[in-house]
Amino acid sequence: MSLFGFGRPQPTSAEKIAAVENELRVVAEMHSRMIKLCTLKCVDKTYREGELSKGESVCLDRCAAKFFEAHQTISEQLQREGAARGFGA
Amino acid sequence: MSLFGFGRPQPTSAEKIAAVENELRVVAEMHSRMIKLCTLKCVDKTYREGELSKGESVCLDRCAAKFFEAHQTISEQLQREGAARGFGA
Amino acid sequence: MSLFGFGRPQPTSAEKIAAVENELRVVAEMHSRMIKLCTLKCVDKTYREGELSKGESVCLDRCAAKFFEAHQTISEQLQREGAARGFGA
Amino acid sequence: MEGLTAAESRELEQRLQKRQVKEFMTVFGNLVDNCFAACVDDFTSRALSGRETGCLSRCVTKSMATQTRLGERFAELNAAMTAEMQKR
Amino acid sequence: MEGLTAAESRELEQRLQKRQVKEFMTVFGNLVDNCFAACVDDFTSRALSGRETGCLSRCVTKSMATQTRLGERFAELNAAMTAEMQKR
Amino acid sequence: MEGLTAAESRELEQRLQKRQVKEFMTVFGNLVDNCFAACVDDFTSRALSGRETGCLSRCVTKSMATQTRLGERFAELNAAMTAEMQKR
Repeated sequence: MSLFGFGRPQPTSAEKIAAVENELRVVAEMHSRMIKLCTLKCVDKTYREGELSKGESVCLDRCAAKFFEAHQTISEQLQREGAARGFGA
Repeated sequence: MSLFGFGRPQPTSAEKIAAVENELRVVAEMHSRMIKLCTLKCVDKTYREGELSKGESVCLDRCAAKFFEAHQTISEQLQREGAARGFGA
Repeated sequence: MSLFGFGRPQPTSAEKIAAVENELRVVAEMHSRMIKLCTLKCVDKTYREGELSKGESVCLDRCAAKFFEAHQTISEQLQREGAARGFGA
Repeated sequence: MEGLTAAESRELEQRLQKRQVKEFMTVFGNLVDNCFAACVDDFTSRALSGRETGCLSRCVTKSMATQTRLGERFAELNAAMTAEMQKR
Repeated sequence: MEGLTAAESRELEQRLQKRQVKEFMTVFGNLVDNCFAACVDDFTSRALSGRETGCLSRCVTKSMATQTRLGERFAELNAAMTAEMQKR
Repeated sequence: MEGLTAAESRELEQRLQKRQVKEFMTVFGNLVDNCFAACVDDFTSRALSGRETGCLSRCVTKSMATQTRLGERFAELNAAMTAEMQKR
């Protein structure tokens, strides 16, 4: 695209929309991933109670913070090492 | 859509098609979800036999009925409570 | 399509593109499925080491070969029996 | 499909075909996952053993029987639910 | 949504609505999976038992509370991360 | 890509790019799931511990090595299978 794109300096409508859509998809996937992982880590699966206990609530808050940190750490490492090793090829 | 839709009283082709498609997707997802869950609950994973045993068959029939009941119960509860709590926001 | 297609002997652009796209999707899904299954079978989940051990590497190679064989075996059986039983209906 | 023009019906039919292909692939993929995970466990050789091949074959047969049976139940229960909803 | 024309914004909005429907279905589907897997275990009858119904109901309530709580945390953490990135 | 016009090839290429983005996201998402599930277990604090950070880093390195290795095997086996099919 950058090689052959000299004839059209402006991104097309479809490209602009795809870019915004993509960014929102990344955020949405991250959100649902966090729900899945932190539910697994923190919520008691016997469902004897319908409300979150104090312990579960605190665990969810910390799990969310750790998930964000891990997500960022992993992204950065992949960018560093993946660029060198051709990750995903 | 209902707030700002006064200028176009008829749904467009794309909207009508999307509505039918969506309904079929809901049914299809429910179907594949049922297969996954009831296989997990009822079918022996050692695969010493290639045919369903009588016990497995009966279990699958009951599991299907329970799955439908649970699906409906959960949908209704989500509609009741979700409307009040802004579920999914 | 083969029954009623006598009026248009050439596939349309959309059909040709869909066919190529579909084939590539099948291969891509097979690839990601293999990664998931063979990681599960072969890679130690404690992550005390960051490099693959000799044993893990050999296991991955064999798992990949077995996965391909299994994939083909299963496809063939489904074609044989599925045609007879109307699988997927 | 009431309320759709001929062109809309054609468009819808194409989408449904696409969806069916996708669904078949999902079901097939889940079957491969399940049967491989359940049956293949020996990584001392590159080729499937007789035991593994037999297990895979029984797993495929049983999975197809499961799907046929659950498909019948699904159709019955879905019809009953639809009838129930129209009575209300 | 800076840099989009009115027509592009409309198109984008339609896609986002489609995405939201899809996401809601994913979340709902996962909830059904989780709660059914955790609560339904007795296949000696076709109807849900009182114990199973109660478990499902508590599971739904708790899952909604979990999602609300994690949604709040996600919004906070995402805002903080975005602010952090703009400082650089 | 025989049998496609220039316009069709362009359209196809755009779709393939979209597909690659999607696939990368799937692979990345699975990696996050696996590594977080395997490494993060201590919820007495909000910040990752040194042990967790180290585990995550090794998990990412090992997952990349796994993907590289399986990618090579996949390419070989796929080429062999394609050659086999064309012989028939």
